[in-house]
Amino acid sequence: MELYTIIFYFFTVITLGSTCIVVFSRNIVRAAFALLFAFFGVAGIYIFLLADFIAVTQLLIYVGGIMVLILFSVMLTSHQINVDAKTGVIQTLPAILISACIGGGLVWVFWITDWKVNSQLPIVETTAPKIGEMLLTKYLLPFEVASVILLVALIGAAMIARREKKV
Amino acid sequence: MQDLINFLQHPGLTHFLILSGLLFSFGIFAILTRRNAIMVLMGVELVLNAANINFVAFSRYVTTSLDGHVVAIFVIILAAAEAAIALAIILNIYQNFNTVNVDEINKLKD
Amino acid sequence: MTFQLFGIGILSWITFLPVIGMIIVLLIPKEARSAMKWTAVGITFLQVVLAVVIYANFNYNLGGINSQEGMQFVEKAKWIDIKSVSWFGRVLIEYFLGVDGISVPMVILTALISFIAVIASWKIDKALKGYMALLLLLDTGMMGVFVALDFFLFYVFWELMLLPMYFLIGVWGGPRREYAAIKFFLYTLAGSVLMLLAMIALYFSVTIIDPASGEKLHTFNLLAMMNPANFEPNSLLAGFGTHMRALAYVALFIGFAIKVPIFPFHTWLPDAHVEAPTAISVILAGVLLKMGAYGLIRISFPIFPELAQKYAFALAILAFINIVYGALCAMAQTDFKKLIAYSSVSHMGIVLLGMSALNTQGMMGAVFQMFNHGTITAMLFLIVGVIYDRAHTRDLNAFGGLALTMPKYTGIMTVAFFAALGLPGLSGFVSEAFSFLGAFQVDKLRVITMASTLGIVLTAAYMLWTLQRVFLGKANEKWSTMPDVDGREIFMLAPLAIIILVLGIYPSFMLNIMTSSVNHLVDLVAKGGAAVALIP
Amino acid sequence: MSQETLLTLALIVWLVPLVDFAVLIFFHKRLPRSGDWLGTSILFAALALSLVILFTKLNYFHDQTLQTIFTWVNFGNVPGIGEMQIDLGFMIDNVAAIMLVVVCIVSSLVHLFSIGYMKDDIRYGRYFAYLGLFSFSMFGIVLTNNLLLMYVSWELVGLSSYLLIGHWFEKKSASDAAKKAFIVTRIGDVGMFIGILILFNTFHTFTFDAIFEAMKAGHIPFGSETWLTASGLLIFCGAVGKSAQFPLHVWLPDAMEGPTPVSALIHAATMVAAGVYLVTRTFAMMTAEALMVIAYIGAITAFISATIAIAQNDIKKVLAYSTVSQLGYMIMGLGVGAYTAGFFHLTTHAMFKAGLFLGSGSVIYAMHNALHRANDHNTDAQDIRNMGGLRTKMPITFWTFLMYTLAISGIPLTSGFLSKDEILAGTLAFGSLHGGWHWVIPITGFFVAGLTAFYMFRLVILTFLGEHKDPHRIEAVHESPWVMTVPLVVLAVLSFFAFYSFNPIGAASGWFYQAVARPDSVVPIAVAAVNTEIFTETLHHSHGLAMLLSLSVAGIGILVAFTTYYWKKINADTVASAPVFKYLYKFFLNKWYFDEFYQATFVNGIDALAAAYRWFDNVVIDGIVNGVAKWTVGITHGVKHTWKEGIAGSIFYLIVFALLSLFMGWQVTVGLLAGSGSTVAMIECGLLGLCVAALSFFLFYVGVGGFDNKIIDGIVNLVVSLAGLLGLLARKLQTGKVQTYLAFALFGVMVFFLWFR
Repeated sequence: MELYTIIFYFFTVITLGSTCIVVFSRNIVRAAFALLFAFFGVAGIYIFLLADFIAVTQLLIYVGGIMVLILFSVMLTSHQINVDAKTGVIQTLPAILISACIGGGLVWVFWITDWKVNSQLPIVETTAPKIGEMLLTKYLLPFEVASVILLVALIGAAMIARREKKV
Repeated sequence: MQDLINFLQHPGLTHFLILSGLLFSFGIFAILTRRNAIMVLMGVELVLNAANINFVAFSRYVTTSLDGHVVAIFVIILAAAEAAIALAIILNIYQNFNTVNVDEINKLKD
Repeated sequence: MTFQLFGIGILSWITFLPVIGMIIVLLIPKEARSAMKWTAVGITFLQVVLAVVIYANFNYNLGGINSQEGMQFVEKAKWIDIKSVSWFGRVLIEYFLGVDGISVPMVILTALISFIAVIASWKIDKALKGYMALLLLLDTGMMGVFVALDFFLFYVFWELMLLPMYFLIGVWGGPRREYAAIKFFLYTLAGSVLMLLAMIALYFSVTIIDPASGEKLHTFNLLAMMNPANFEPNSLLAGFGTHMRALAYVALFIGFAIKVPIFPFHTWLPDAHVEAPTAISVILAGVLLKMGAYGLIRISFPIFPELAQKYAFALAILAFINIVYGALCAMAQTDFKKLIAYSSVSHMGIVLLGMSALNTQGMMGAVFQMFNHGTITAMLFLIVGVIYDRAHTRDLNAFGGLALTMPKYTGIMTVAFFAALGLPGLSGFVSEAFSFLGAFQVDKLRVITMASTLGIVLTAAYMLWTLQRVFLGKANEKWSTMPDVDGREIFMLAPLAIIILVLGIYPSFMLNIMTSSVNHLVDLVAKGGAAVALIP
Repeated sequence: MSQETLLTLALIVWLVPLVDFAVLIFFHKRLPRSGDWLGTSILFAALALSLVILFTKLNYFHDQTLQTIFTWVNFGNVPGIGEMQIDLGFMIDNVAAIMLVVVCIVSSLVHLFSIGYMKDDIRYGRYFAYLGLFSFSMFGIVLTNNLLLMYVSWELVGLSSYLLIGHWFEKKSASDAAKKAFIVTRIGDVGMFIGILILFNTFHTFTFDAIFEAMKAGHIPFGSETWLTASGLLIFCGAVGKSAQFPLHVWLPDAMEGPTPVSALIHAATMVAAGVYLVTRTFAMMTAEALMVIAYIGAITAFISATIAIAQNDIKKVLAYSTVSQLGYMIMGLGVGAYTAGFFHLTTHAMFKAGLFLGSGSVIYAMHNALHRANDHNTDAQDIRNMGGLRTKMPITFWTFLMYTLAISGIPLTSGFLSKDEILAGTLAFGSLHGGWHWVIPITGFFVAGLTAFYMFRLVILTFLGEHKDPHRIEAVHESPWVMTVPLVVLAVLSFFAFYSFNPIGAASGWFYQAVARPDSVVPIAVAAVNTEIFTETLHHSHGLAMLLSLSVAGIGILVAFTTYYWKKINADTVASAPVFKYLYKFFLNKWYFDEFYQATFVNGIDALAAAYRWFDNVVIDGIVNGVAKWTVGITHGVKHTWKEGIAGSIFYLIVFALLSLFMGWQVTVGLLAGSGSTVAMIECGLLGLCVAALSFFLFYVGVGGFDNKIIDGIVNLVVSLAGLLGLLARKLQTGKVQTYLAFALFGVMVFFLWFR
C-alpha cells in the first residue's frame, strides 16, 4: 500500500467516524465537536482531490466559522449545558430505512457506473488564480448574487436573532 | 475478491463518490431523526459537504476544469449563509417556544 | 505642457474633485455645518478654476468630434478588461475622457452652476451633510457626462447623476416632493432604458482592432462609432438609413428628448422645478436640461448623420411646438417657478431649432443657447429663490411693487428677464438670433422658423407681464419690510449677470471655442447625408 | 481732420452716454444732485462733437461715406459656404451726420428741461441714467452700417422706452403702457428680424453696402422679386412698430404715461422717427410695390390719427396722435418717393414736435404746481378743458408754442412749411405718375394737413387763449424756470426756415437738399420705382400747386379752429351731438376702437390659448402620465376597477399601440418591398395594426371591466376550492413535524430515482 492510499483511508476514517459520532451521539456538545473533526476530514479529502483552495476555504469557513456559530447556539439554547445537553431521537425506524435506501442506492449507482475518468492530472498547480478569474468572468452573475445573498443573510440573521420575545 | 482488494488499494473517483454517498446518508439520517434543531442543522451541513465532495471529485477526475471548484465555493457560501440564518431562527424559536426540539414545534398541524 | 497633477489629467481632476469633496464632507462631524459649506464652496471653486484653465489653454483650431487627435486634454486608459465573458467574448471598456469645442462650454457651465448652486444652498437646514454630499456627487455625474467619450462611461455618469437628483428633490423638496421626485426618476429612467438599448445595439455593431493585441473587439468608443467603416458588415446597425438604424436613432432620441425636455415628454420638468429647492432647480435648469441636447449633438448626430438629416424636419416641428407651447403655457401660470420652468421648455425649443438646421450658424446658436440658457435660467431660478426665501410664496399675484422695496433686486432681475426675452446686448439674443439664422437657411425649415419667431413676441409678453405683476404697481403692504438682496445673493447673481452681459456684447469669447468643432460636426453630418444619397 | 478722427469722434459720441448710464445707474445716490449734471453735460459735449462731425462731413467729405468695420463673430470655414464672418461697424454719411445732430440737440435739451421738470422725483437719478441709455442706443441706430447692429440698437431703444414709460410704475396705467409699448413694437421687430434673416440668408452679410452691392449685381433673395419685395416690407415692419404706423400705432398714445420730457425725446422726436430713418437706410432696396405699400400705410396712419387727434382733450394725447399723424406723413413721403422730403420732415418735425411736448410739459408743470398749491387733486392737470388764458401767465411758453404750432401747420417762414410742402408735392407727383386710384394719397395728404392745422390751433386756443375757468387757480400759475424755458426758445428758433434753406418757399436750394440726395435703387429695373430724374421732373411741375393747396387747407383749418373755439361762432358741442357727427365723434374719441378690438381678438385670444394649453398640459399630458402610472400600479395590485381611474392611461396605451402598429407596419412594408414603398401596402399594414390595437383595447376594456369579474374570478375561486378539498384530505397525513414532511419528500425522491433509472 502506498502512503497515498494510507493517508486517504486515514482521512476517510476520520470523516466517517466523526460523522457517526455526530449522528449517533446523544450529547449535543460532543456531536458538535465531532462535526468539527468531520469537517476537518473532508478538508483533507479535498486536498486529495487537488483542490487546495477549497480545502483552505473549508477549514476557514466550516471549521472556523460555522462551527463557532453552532457551538454558540448550542450554549445559548441549553438551559444548563450539563443537564439538557442530551437530546432524544424520533421516528428512528423509518429514518433508518430511508437513509439506508438512499445511501445504498447512491453507493450502488456509484459502483456500477462506468465513469469516463480522465487519467491525466490537471495541469493547474494552484487553483486559486484560475478560480478567481472564473468567478469574475463566467460566474460573475452568480458571484454577485451570492454576495448579495450573504449580505441579506447577514442582515436577516441579525434582524431575526435580535427580535424581542413577545409576551 | 481480488477485484475488491485491487479496488481498495487504488483510490480513485469511485472512492470519493462512495465516501460522499455515505456522508450524505448519514446527514439525511441526522436530519430525520434528531429532535434538537441544532442537530438537524448539523445534518444539513453534512449533506452539503457530501455534495461538495462530489463536485470536486468530478472536477478532478472527469472534466479537469475548475467549474466544480467554483460551484463548491458557492455551496460553501450558501452553507455559511444558511447556517447563520438557521441559527438565528433557532434562537428566535427558542425565545418564542422556549425549546429547540423540533417535534414539539408542530404548529403546522393546526 | 501637459495638464497633469500627480499623474492624473485635468479632466479627471475636474470630474472627480467633487467626489473628494464629498468624502471630506462626509468625514466632517455633524455639528461643523459651516465647515461643510466651505468645503463644498472650496471644491466647486477649484472646479471653476480648473474650468478656466481648460478654457485658457484650449486650442481653437482643433475640431474634435470624431477624431481623437482633435480632442483635447485626452485621457485614455483601460478601465474594464475582461478576457472572456462566456457569451460575448472579450470586453474592453476604456476610461476615455476628452473635450472639444462642444463640450468645453458645457464643462464651464457645469463648474460655474455647481459653484453657484452651493452658494445658493447656504440656508439649507435639513441634513446638511447629506445634502452637500449628494450635491457634490451630482456635480461629478454632470461633469462626467460632458467629458466622457466612451458611451459606457457616458452612460455610467448619466445614471450616476440620476440618484442624487432623486434624493435631492425627494428629501429637500417642497410639499409634493415625493411625487415630483418619482416622476422625474421614472421619466428619466424610461429614457435611460431606451438609450441603453441603443447603446448595446451600437456596441455589437461596431468593431475596432485593438492596437495592443491585434484582435477585433467590440467597443463603446464614441469616436469609433462615428466612423461608418467600423460597423461590422451585416451587423444590426450596419449600412446607412436602414430601418434598424432608424429604430436605434429614435430610441436614442427619446432617451435624450426626455432630458431636454421635448414635448410631449416635458411634464416632469414643471413638477420637478416647483418642488426642488432653489439650488437644485438651478442645476436642473442650468445643466441637466443641457445634457439631453448635448447627447443629441455628441452622440446621435455624428453616429447617425443620415438620420439626423432625415429627421431634421420632424425635430424642427418639435422645436416649434416647444417654443410656442412652452411660451403659452408659461403665460398661463401663476406660480413663479412653474412659469420659469415652462419658459425653459420654450427656450430649449430654440436649441432644438438651431440643431435641426444642421448648419454652422444653427448649430453654433444651439450650443451657445445651451450655455446662455444655463446662465440665464439659473439666474431666474435664483431670483425666485430669493423672493421665496423671504415671502414663502411663489404666487405671482401675491406680489406687486417690489421695485419700491427691493431696488437692487429689481435691477438684477431686470437683467435676467430681459436676457430671457432675448434683448440684444445680452447673451440670449445672440444665440437665439443664430439659431433662427441657421434654421432659416434651410429651405424646408423656413416656414417653421418664421412661425417660431412668434415665440419671441410671446416670451416678451409673459416676461413683461410677470415683471409687472411682481415688481411694478403699488407696493404691497405685506412685503414692505422685505429686505433687499444681501451680499451673498449678490455674489451668486452678479457673476451670471456679468457673463450674460459680456457674452451679449462680444459673444466670440465663447463662439471662438466652438467654431472648429461645430464646422467639423456640420461637415460630418453633411457628408453622412451625402453618403446616403449615393445609395440607390 | 482725417476720416479716422471723425470716426473716432463718432465712436466717442456713441459711447459716452453709455458711460453716463453705467455711472449713474450704480452711483446716482452717491453723486451730488443725483448726477443730473453729468448726463446733461455729457450730452451737451456730444452735441458739440456731433456738430463738429456734421460740419466736417459736409465741408470736407461731402460725397463720401466713412466706414469702419470689425469682425464680431467668425464662423470659420463653414461647410458648403467657405469662410464666413459677421462684420459690424459704423458709417457716417450725410444722413447719419444730420440725424446725429438732431438726436443730440433734442436729447441735450431734454436733459436740461428735465432738471426742472423732474425736480423732486423719487427716482431722479435713475431717470437720468435711463436717458443716457436711450441716447446711447439711439446713436447706435444712427451710426450703424449694418442691419444687425441696427436691430440691436433698435431693441435697446425699445428697452429704454420701456423703462422710461414705466418710470412712474406705481401707476398701473404706466406699467401697462410700458409693457404694451414693448410688446407691440416687438411684433414689428419680429417682422424686421425675419426680413434680416432673409437678407442674411441670401447675402451672408449684414452691412447695407454689401447687401446693396450684391443686389445691384442682380443677386436677389431666393432669386425671386416677390421675396425681394417681401424682405423690404418685412424690414419695414420694424418701422411700423417703432414709428407707430397703422396697425401697430396703438402703443404710442399710451406711452404718454411716461414723463413729458421723455415723450418729447423718445415718443416724438427721435425713437419713433427711427422707423423713418430705417426706411431711408433701406430705401435703395425697396421695390416699387413695397414703396406703394409703405406710402399707403403712411397715408392711412396719417389720416386715422389726425381724425382721432381732433377729438382728444388730453393735451399730451392730442400731441401724441399728432405725432403719429406726422410720422405717417414722413412714411408716406418716403413711400411716394420723396426721399429727401421724408427725411427733411423728420428733422424739422423733431425740432418742433419736441418743442410742442416740452411746451406742453411746461404747461402741465405749471398747472400741476397750481393745482397742488390749491390742494386740488381731482382736476386733471393735462386736460385742455381745464386750461385757457395761460398766455399772459406763461408768455415764453405761449410764444414758443405758437411758433411750433405754426410750423406743424405748415405756415410759411417755418421749417414745417418747407418740409411738409415737399412731401405734399411728392404725393402730387406720385398721383400724377400713377394716376387713377392713387390720387387718394395726395388727397389724404392735403386733408390731413387741414386737420392738423385745425386740431393744433384748437389746442393752442383752448390752452392759452380765452378765459381761464377758475380765476383763483390762474393766479397760482407761473412761468416755468429757466432750465425749462431755454430749451423751448432754442427749439423755437430752430423751427425757422433759415436753418435749412435760405429760400423760404423752396427747400431744394438749401444745404439740406444738397446733402441728402435720393439714393439710386438697387433692385432690378423691372420692379424698381420711378427713377429719380422722372420723379424730380414731375415734382417740379406740381410744386407750385402743392404750395398753394397746402396753404389754403392750412388756412381753412386755422380759420375753422378760430371760428369754433375763439370766436365761438360754431358751438363744438352742438356739432358733436348732431345726429351725423354724434357717432363719428364717439368713434374718433374712442380712437376708432383699436384698443378694444385688439383686446378682444389678440390679447384675449392669446390668453384663452394659454389657458387652454395649460389645461392640456395639466390634464391631458399629465393625465396620461399619471394614468399610465396608475394603470401600471393597478395591474400589480389586481386589475379590478383600475380602468376607470386610468382611462387616460388606457387611451394612451391605445394610441401607443396604434402608433407602434403604424410604425411597424410601415417599417415592415418598406422592408419587405425593399424600398419600392407601396403606399397601399403600407396603409394596409397600418390599418391592420390599428385593428390589432383596437382589439387589444377592447379586450383590455372588457377584460378589466367586466370579463374579469365573472370568468377569471370564477376560475380562480374554483381552483381555490379544489385546493382546499385536497388539503382536507391531506390533513390526515399531517403530523405537524418538519421531519415527517422531509421523510415524505425523501421517499418521493427515491420513487423518482427508481422511476427514471
